[in-house]
Amino acid sequence: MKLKRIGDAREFNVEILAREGAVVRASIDGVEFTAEVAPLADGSTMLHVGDRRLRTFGSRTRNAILVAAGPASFDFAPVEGRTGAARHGLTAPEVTAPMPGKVLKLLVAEGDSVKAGDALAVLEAMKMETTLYAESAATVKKLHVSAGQMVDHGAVIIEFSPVPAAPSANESKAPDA
Amino acid sequence: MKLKRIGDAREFNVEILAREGAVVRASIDGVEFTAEVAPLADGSTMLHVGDRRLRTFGSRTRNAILVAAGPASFDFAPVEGRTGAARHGLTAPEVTAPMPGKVLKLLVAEGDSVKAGDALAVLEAMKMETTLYAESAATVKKLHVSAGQMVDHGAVIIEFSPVPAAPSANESKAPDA
Amino acid sequence: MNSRTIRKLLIANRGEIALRIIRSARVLGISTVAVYSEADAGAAHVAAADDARLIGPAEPAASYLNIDALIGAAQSAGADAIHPGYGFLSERPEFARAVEAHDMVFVGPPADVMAALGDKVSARRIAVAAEVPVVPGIDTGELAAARKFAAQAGFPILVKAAAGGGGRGMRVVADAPGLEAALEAASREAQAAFGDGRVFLEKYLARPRHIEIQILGDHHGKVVALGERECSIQRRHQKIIEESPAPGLSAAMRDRMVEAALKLARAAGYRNAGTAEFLVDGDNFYFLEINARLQVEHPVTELRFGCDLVADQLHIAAGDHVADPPSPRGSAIECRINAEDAAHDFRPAVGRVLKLNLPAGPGVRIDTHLGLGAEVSPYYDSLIAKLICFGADREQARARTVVALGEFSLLGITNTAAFLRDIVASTPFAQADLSTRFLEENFARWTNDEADLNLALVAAAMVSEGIIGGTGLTGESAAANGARHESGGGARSPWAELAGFELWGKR
Amino acid sequence: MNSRTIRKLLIANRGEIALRIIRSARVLGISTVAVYSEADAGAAHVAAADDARLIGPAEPAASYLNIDALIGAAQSAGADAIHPGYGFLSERPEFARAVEAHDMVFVGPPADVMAALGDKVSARRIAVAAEVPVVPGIDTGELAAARKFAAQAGFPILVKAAAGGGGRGMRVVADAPGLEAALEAASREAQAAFGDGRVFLEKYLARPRHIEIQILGDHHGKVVALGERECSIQRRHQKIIEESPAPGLSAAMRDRMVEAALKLARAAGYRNAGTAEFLVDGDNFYFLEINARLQVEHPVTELRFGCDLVADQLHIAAGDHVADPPSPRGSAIECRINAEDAAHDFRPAVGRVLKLNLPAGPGVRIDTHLGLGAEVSPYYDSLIAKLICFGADREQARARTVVALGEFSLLGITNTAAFLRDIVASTPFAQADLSTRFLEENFARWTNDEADLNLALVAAAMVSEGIIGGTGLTGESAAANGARHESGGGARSPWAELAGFELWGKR
Repeated sequence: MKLKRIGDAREFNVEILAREGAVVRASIDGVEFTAEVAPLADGSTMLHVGDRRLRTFGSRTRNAILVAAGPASFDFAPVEGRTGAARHGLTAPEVTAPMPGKVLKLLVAEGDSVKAGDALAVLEAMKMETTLYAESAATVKKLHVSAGQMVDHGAVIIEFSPVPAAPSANESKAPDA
Repeated sequence: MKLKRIGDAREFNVEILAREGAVVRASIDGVEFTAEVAPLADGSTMLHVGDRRLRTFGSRTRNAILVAAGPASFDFAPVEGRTGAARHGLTAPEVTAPMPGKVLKLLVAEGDSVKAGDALAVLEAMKMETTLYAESAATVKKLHVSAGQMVDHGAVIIEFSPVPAAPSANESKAPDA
Repeated sequence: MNSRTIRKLLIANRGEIALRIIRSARVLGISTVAVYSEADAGAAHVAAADDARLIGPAEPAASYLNIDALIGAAQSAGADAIHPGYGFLSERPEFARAVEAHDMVFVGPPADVMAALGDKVSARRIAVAAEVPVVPGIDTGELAAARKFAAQAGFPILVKAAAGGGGRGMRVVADAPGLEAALEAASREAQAAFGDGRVFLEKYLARPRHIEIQILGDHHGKVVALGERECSIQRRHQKIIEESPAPGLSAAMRDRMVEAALKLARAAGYRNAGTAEFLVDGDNFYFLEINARLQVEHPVTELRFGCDLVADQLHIAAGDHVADPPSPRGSAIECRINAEDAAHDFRPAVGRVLKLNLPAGPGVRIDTHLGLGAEVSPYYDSLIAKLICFGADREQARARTVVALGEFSLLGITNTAAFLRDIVASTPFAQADLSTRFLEENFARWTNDEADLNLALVAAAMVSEGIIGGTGLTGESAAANGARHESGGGARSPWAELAGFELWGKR
Repeated sequence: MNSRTIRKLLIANRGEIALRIIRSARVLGISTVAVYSEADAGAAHVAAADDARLIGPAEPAASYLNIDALIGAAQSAGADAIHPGYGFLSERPEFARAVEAHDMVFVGPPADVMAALGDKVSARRIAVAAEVPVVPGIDTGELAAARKFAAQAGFPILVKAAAGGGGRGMRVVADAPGLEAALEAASREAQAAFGDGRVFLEKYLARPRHIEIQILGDHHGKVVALGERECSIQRRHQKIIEESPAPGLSAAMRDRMVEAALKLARAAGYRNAGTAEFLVDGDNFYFLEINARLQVEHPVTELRFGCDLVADQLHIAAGDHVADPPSPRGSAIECRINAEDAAHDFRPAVGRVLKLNLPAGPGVRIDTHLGLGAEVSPYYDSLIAKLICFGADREQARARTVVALGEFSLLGITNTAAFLRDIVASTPFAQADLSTRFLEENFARWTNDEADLNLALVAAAMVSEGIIGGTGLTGESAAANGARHESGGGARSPWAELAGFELWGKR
């Protein structure tokens, strides 16, 4: 299966190759790992991979596979069919909410042309503002939300018209924030 | 329903009379109580009865209803049909293990006559010894366990012959233990 | 002021600080009243108090910032005092006034003193009058004045909210073109967070340390100091690691800062617990502000002094004399564990606690409202736990912190525990090479260790295959999570569905 | 002895003490190896260590008392030191000898010193030789001699195991007819618990206090004392509440006891951590025994002195010089929470942790191996958690203990938390009217408060009706418990089924 961490684009090809009792062989991008698995009373698992032996919790949610390996917390998303566009059967790019929060401002209107780096919208979550910027030139086809609205993680905020030089949009923090 | 605490003979007649939203009316031995019930995130319940407002956990197990009300822990057993004798469809009295543990010694043999206060068996649990005594005169019909054997809570240890002056047996600690 | 007995205390806050205040009040035999928004009906502080009152919907403005609702709850519960905690209404003079107007004790400074000191602009003026050095700056965020000051002082310039705290409504401006936008954003953020959009400007010091002095003042004119706290490890002006004593701070420098803090407090007629914050630059220190409330990081002082600052606050509020502080001992370090994804630009995280392993052991204290099923919603602060470790010396406190953070494990809410562990375990931290730029200089591009990532990827694949975490070897099944979701009671936030646990099919 | 570096430590124990030792070792940068029986595969200490080794079946004789298995595990893991904890093999000279014979460091006193002091009969002789007062008694449990002594000294008489500790193999004999049976029962219990059936007799003091002195001795002949612990609250000679300082103990008396403890330790060539136990009767004190190991109640000393006794043990074992102890501060109280039904003659309880709420807050430390799913089996000690509270004075420590015990809640294992709370909250305890007969005098017929019982009965009926705890309002359903039971991994004890969670139909 292909996994990515929610929040960045790096993809990992992870496969379980074999399992014999408490020993699981797996590969990450073709490199083999041997994992020893021991269940603990609290429902976690002692997982021994390489020089790491960590209490590991794991669970599936609708959007992700959550893993806590010792103090480190990870949310992974399966790559195929998990992007907003693919989910809706569209090829047009969208801007989706990178986190749940409140739409503070929409800085563009339907029909607007935007260029790379243009601010598109401002979200607020936990009292901190995050600005969404256009990654490339595009035309705003539809605003799916209005200012003041609460949105889920992954909710489509702005949909762009398909243009030949397919633009995409990505979030980043305001430079001075 | 009739409940008793495991470990003593006092019986309580507890009934849920009505439930309206978060308010439950119940009676204990005919005395009415009003309980306010508020669920907490961890699966416990804030239970407000009289002047007590306590975080309360509850669960059924095979043998009991467990309740933790703040620091107090209770194990209740429904009274009807829950005694060892009734469970086996017998009317003959038995001595059952008051706790899980190891049978250290059997002090009587099949066919023995015992009188009230006679020591019947010694159990060991968590390194402490507990002696079981006869509550009244009886004849030992069958020993269900042998010395050295581990027994569950409630396991039948000694079965008595039915006698007219129905004897019973109960556990108590050795006087000097 | 007369001595007033406190019998029943309402805690106008939520989360770890509400829980912590409830505990100290109960130890003093004071009955406690929790308040909660609809999002917090099942929260830990509600369970810990003797009584609990719903004060409104999840939005802070409608609940924890709703003065009428809080006063109403206090009156209906028969409370005779209110503790504001930190954040929310803790530094709003109008709240303190409303509490006193309704004949209850406000556990904090007098409203007028709070107004004068809590406002950073006014506090600067008091400091200048008391001949305590302040950072060069101007008292206004007006654009023309700002441009003029920036031209004189040179960039970078710091825009700060007059009513601010905790980095909200604060912006570092690198150059002239960014000034206007920064003023506007800071003002908007300040307005949203504090209901007061005023901002002012300060010269941005290049590599200062942030060191603060804890003070306690009583109704009888006595003010004492309980040592310092080093709070230089900050991200975007949010403290994330604090400690006491400040490593390498000379006794002479500490004494000068304590003297300045006491001078300020006396000049302002300060009462109850407060903190004088300073920037330290070489042998110079500059007054920054007085936080007229309990600080998030107060436990490091408690562990060193063996005291209970909330108990002290309650005693002072009841009119008791403040005692001379006990002698400090050892060293203490606090780490703030936040619901943020440190590997991805600290994106705020929400969710529900599915699994939790909290650290413990000698010298380890953890202040948290987290428990199984606890929900972190986007409505409130991202602070989910404070780990505070005591040691006979800094090295023991530091090593205990590393071990304790290694024990912390939380499934369901992405958090900063691993990031904090890496900081505290690092050589620059061990060597105490501290400044407010510590994180920029040393941890600007932190991500998880590759070995941890690989282990987690294998774990994720095993979760997907049902080997662990689901219906496999480990105890609690995905079905059980589903059941919890279905049957979870209490007020449902709009995020409940998001935080729920649907299975998606095996791939 | 040469200085020896400890790099990898095997902890030959389980439960809270294994966890606690692992934590201190990790803080010192020492790698840790846990050992576990088949019953403990999923236990907390296994998860906390860097490495873990299975040493045998659940029965202690086959695992935690199995010297060959422990030495084998240590060698295969590459350990260079072994910490025995308390109980199990901690006071067995043959274990200390085996460890040293395999070229590993034993974290404890030398085997010969342990043999001389750990044996109560021999220890009495050493004390007499060092002119430290002992309780009148005889060195043998031989029936004729016992009868003679009893006739002289008068009843009640105390029968004690020479190899004993923690009340095992101990009997109070009220009159002559009970003597023979008591000697036999004590001897049998001692044989089972310690593999040594020798017993001896002492005059039973009517109303003594039990006060002990913590000592630390290094390889260089230095011995220091870290104050006293009051351990008078006992049930059947098992300590259940301990505190430091001992309330009302005069400085002069404390100094005399410290001097006696140091004299004994020096006379015996003592090394590492140990405890000299005394009975105090008015202005007299009598030496009882030296426990040649870490005590269960060592945390009360740690909280007062701000020290880490396990770290001290490891330093001493490595050849370091013992430091002069820091000054004590405040007061600390420990409560032992046991898996016992205090309302029903302290019947041992077993089970699995279904729900758990642990206390926390300023001054609160809890040492426990309990976590969700943890199993308490009949194989091991009934101690499931130690709550240790620090206070600036005894009253604050006491009030914090009452509040913290009120926060403790555990479903699945009947336990003594409510009993302890009632003791600590009581007037006799608050007034520190202490003797080893405290419980007999004040809490002989304890049962749950009627209001708590009524609330619990209502709760039980609601569980039965599915309103709470099952599929009702609360989060985790009975179905989830069932799922956990089905999928719970690890070695299954014979009690697993007993502790499992089957639904029985609604009545």
